[in-house]
Amino acid sequence: MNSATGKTEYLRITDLHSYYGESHILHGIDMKVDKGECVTLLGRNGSGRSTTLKSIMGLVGRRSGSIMLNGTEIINVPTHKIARHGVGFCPEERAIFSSLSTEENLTLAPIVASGGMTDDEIYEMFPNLKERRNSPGTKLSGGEQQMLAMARILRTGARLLLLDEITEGLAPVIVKKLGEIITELKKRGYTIVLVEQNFRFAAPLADRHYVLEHGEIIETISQDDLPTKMEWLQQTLGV
Amino acid sequence: MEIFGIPSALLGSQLLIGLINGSFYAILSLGLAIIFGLLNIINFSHGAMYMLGAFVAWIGLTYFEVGYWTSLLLAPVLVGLLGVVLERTMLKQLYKLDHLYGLLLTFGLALIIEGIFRDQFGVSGEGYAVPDALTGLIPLGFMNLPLYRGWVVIAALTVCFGTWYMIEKTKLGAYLRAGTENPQIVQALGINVPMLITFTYGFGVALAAFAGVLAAPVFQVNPLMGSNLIIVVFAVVVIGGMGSIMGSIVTGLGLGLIEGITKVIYPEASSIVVFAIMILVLLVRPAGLFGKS
Amino acid sequence: MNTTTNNDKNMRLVFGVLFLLGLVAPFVVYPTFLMKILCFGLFASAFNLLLGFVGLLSFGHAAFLGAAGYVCGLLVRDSGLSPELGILGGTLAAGFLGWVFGKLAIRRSGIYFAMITLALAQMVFFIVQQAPMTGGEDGLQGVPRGNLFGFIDLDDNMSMYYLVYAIFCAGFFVIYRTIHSPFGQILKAIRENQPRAISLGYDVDKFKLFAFVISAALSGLAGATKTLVFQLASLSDVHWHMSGEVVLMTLLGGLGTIFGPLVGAATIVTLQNELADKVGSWVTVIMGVIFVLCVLVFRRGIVGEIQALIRRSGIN
Amino acid sequence: SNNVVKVGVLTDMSGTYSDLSGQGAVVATKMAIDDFIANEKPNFKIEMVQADHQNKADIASNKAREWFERDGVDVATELVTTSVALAVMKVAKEKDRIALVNGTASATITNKECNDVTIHYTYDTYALANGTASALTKQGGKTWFFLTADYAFGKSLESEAAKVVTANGGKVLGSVNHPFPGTDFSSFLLKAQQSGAQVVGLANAGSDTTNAIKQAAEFGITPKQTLAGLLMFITDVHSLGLKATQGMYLTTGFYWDRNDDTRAWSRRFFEKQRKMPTMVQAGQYSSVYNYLKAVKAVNSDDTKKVMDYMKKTPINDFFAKNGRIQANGRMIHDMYLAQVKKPEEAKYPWDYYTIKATIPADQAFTPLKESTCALVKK
Amino acid sequence: MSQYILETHQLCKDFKGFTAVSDVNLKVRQGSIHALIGPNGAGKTTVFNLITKFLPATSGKIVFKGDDITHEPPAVTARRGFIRSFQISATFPHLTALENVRIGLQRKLGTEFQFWKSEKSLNCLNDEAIALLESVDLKSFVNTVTAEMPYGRKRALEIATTLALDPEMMLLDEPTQGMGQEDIARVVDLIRKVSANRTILMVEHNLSVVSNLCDRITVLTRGSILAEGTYDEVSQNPQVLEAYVGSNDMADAHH
Ligand SMILES: Nc1ncnc2c1ncn2[C@@H]1O[C@H](COP(=O)(O)OP(=O)(O)OP(=O)(O)O)[C@@H](O)[C@H]1O
Ligand SMILES: Nc1ncnc2c1ncn2[C@@H]1O[C@H](COP(=O)(O)OP(=O)(O)OP(=O)(O)O)[C@@H](O)[C@H]1O
Ligand SMILES: [Mg+2]
Ligand SMILES: [Mg+2]
Repeated sequence: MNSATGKTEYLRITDLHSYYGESHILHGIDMKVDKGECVTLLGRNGSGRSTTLKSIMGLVGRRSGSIMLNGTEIINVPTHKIARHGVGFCPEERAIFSSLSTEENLTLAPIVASGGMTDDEIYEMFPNLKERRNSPGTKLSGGEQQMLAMARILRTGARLLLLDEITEGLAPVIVKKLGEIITELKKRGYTIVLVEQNFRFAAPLADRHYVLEHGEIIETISQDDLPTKMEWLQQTLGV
Repeated sequence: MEIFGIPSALLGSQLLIGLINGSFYAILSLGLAIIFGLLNIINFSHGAMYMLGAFVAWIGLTYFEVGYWTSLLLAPVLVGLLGVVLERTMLKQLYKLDHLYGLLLTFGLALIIEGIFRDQFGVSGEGYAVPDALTGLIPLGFMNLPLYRGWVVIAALTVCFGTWYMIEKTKLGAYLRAGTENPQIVQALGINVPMLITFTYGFGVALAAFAGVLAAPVFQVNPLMGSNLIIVVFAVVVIGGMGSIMGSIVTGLGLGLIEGITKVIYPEASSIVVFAIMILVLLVRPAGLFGKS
Repeated sequence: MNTTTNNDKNMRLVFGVLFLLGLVAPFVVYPTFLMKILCFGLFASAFNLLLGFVGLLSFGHAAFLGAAGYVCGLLVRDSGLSPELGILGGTLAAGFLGWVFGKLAIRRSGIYFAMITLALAQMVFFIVQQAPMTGGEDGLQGVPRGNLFGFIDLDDNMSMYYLVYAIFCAGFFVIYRTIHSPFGQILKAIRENQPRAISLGYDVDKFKLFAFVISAALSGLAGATKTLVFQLASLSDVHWHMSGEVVLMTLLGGLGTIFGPLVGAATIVTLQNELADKVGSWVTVIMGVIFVLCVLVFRRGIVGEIQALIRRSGIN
Repeated sequence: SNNVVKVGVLTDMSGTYSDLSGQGAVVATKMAIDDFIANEKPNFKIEMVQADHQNKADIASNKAREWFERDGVDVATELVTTSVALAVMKVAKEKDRIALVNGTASATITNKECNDVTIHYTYDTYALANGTASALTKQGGKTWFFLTADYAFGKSLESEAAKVVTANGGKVLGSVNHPFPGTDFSSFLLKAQQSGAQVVGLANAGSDTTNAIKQAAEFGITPKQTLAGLLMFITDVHSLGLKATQGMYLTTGFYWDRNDDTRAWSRRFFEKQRKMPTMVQAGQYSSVYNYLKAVKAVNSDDTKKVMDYMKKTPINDFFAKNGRIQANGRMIHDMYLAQVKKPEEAKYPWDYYTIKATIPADQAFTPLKESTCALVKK
Repeated sequence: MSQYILETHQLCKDFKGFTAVSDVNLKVRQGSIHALIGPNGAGKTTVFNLITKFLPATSGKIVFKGDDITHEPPAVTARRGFIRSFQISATFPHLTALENVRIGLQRKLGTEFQFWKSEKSLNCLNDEAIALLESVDLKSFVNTVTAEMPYGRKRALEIATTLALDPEMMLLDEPTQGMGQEDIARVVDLIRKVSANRTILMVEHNLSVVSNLCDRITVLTRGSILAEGTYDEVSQNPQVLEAYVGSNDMADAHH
């Protein structure tokens, strides 16, 4: 994936500033993700990683700068159209809908492009969901809800996945499983931006790491450089 | 035979009439509940929209020879479109603010709409005849039910349960329910939530207009016909549980019945029995009978 | 620190000028009209204490205005009490009614609070309409103004005006004081962050209830006084439209500002009075338009906008 | 005063009563003033001011005070709705000006609450209830059931009508109080139906009456039982249509199509207002015209002089036949019992009534000796 | 009286069928600094809400200094000297720092219902308030409107306001969340300073803070207690390592 040739740029963010009401959270983010790559956003609590993902989706109060998605500028595009451009977002809080059954939750998001996983494939990947198909979404366990949140964006044919802390609060077995899933997705050519606390989980999956602090990218570390930067990372993030 | 010292025939007929009035409450409160669910707005202009529905039917018949059955479709569509325009131009700006502002804006709109109609049509009201196909009485033994009233119940129940079905069992309904919980994420999944909101408001007021057309042959078509009703309908929505679809239908019908009984036992109190119930319910179940937390 | 003392000085100046204006006003403007403005100004200020400073929207404040008016009217007309006792009685009655409303509604917030107060007010309307001694829809007519303290003849419009003015100033002072008192500090804290206020050991419901009672009693003071001014109490004072009107006054003048409600009340009363001769049936439409404009473009209200203007020019 | 007579029309321009009074009353007043100037060539100027009291007694009282104190208005007129009329009467008394009450029905104005500056001109509850009830009972409508608006006005209509019914040998089988304002009357109508009474008396007004009539037709109550509107105006009939109202009895002080005089005046009114006048609007014209005549006759707008003149001068014009103002301020004149035509009987627009009987002035209104007014010497 | 200032017995909380807290028996020793840790969603904030009565418990009992306070209104519990902070900073945004602290101090004046008094009567509290602000290094912010203060400073202000009540026991929900390194150090010092004569129960994700400050640690997962002990004991517990850290070294969870 990292070969110098044949790379197509899929997402490019330039000088992104974001605000919640009065407070200025992101102070000029620049980053670039190629097609089929997996990158992570690292940083302390509150450093602005989730906000970066939300900014891409247009879920912050106000934003400026440029976000190019597969050659299209989306900085002023409304959220639902961004999703229709093929971006799948798995939010930190999972956001499973309690008034919808598991199945309704799963099929809620409209198909935005062909090539998404079929329901069978999904149920194969997450057998728990099949079992609990008819129970209300929020009656699922935390882990199951996380799977559901992942699954519902895999169905839609989105090619860029924004995953926020998907391993949070999950039992190690499930974390391991998610790791396998992401590897599989990478194989299928999905582009992934991963926000993770769990560095051990993220490190082997990512092609590149962006380190955020106070809403700015303070370091970019490619997978190859990781061993040499380990100590610095440990110092700044405590990982 | 007597129940509570009331002849059962009288009681039966009063209950039936209560059910008929309850049908109006049900459609109106259903519209309010849907709007409240997704927009978090107490639509104070709901009564005005009900009135508009009746007036569209009357104007249609008087000036354009549009009959009852056409109006039954046309009026909700036209009033729904007005709702869409109002939502797009005004309500839209208020979502980020306190709910209070939505209530105040729609209150102002109600004053404007009712004021204009009052100026144009006066207050005596206009007569609207029962459509020919629905004139006549059905002898029920204990009473003679006007055919039209029977039709009102059937039409209202059909619309209410149709709406309930749409919301509980269809994809669009799933969007609406999800949108009520977390509109941002629904939008992030690729659904046009602003449009959904506009649609919801339009649909909610279209329901009010539908009730208005149903009411036209029964009550005088009068610019103020909605403004007295609306307060009672608010009470119905609050009792049922704000935003609860089933709650507003069931409560609407139920309160119609209770009002009917009150009219037999102590008619003077029939206009406030709803408020008394509302206070009791809120003391015991703050979220209303069917409300969530 | 410096700015606050400056502010204090400015404030005192504003108060002083307004106070003098109020003293000379009846020589220029028609006194009954002024009295009406003062009554509604007090009513709206009392309402604003609740909405603007505690964040509670009551949609039933007409009940306090109206009930106090009826109680005062009955005391003066039928029980032959002196006007000051009538006003006192009306105020106390409204305060008590406020306590009852508050007990029932205070634990709910937002829309629910508004709806419960509305429902309770409808009950009051019903009672007033039905009760044998209120005169039903004819209203309570022919309330004598009587002699204040037994020797000041209130049938003289000027003496009546100065009584109303004194009552208004006292009521207004109570509101101003309440906002700027230890109690007002806690109210502010509750409005800003209710859970935090609870966690600091303040019994939030009690504070809200207390504020509600003060607001109700002052609304009652306004209503009782109004009854004496016009020598009548009528159903329209208890009708829910009146509850809507007071919201409009407050909103138009400036929610949460100290002078806003007074300005709003003056504007609305003037409009009603002036429009009454000119536009006929368009009065309600114009009220509606004002409502809509206030909500859409003019959210800070007249006084709020002026304050913002001053602040902006002060910075430049 | 200072050679100007100012007439203030205080009415409901936008509320419940705006159809029966409202703009039409203003138009009628203007006509009265213009006609008076044209016919009588007075040596004083006449001005008119108008205001909408929005059915709020405090607005009305405030306006009246302002008019009397500041603007030099000599007479406040129209004054529809009881609370407004009572409030303005009191102000007028205090300021020694005249109140000409037209729109209001309540009989308390010339009884308990009467004063010497007020004239109650067009009609009152007694006249309406009395006229309709006695005529119907005499015609054989012996059993009655009342549908009564649950407030003082409705109750006084009912009690006055009931008195007449029993006095004429009829019987009241029952009554039901409905909330005011109401929208659905079917429950109450069913009770009326079950009572089996020959006549259902509607002791209510405005939209309550119209809704009740409409629903009575729907439930098949009419034409089996007869409806009697105790307070109905031609505007109500107009808005309901003849189909719903046919056969109803009502009492009115004026019908436009009664004779050539009424027709002539009403057509002129119609030109301006596009509606035929109600009795209130016609009475408004008549009252203002006669007031101005009195001012001319005594050559002063002094309240006492004008009132004295008016009380001793009989009134006969297109509106009032055998008119006379009694000591209690009650203007008595002939009233008419009308029956609403069947749709097929109506030949032209507004052809609504057949006048069944004329109720002579001295029978139409409360006999003076029964008046509880303090001005009446017993 | 037992050595425990706060005890819960079989504390449970259901949210419509979802059990957020189940059978928690928490014991907090008088004078200790006690930490509550666990993965996100383990129920820590919910436990806080339960013991401060912001949420009613589904079942179970809460005992503070020997008194059963399970059914007491929250404000009453607070007046027992049992004060909490919030996960998201909880200040009064449009009041100045001084006024914020004064809201806390005002209670002991007993004038909180006196609407006829001037607010100037509160000025006697200013010196004490300023002293408190100084103690948390906020002297330069005395007249700043809170909304304009940086995030870390708001947390410090919150602690100052809590201290104004001189509480016997403080509950801190993630006091260092969203803070920079130096802010964290400052808050740790502050907590240590104020812990004299007080009991502190805190929720904290930052294990370096926990290891540094706390005497005892309770680990919560999925609503129930997994382990309890000193930092060393807990960090040796394989179950804790698996559930909370996801690796076999507690240090991995340090920030
Ligand atoms: N809705 C919001 N309104 C205001 N401020 C917010 C909002 N959401 C986040 N913030 C603030 O934005 C900053 C960045 O938050 P963000 O959620 O992006 O952090 P993060 O790096 O994802 O950290 P974590 O998820 O671990 O808390 C934080 O200081 C946070 O307080
Ligand atoms: N009001 C509520 N209604 C329904 N579920 C709730 C409610 N409050 C909390 N929960 C659920 O209870 C669980 C515990 O939440 P809690 O906030 O106590 O977690 P926490 O341990 O404080 O986590 P974090 O470290 O993320 O703050 C979560 O799954 C949460 O979704
Ligand atoms: Mg995050
Ligand atoms: Mg938490």
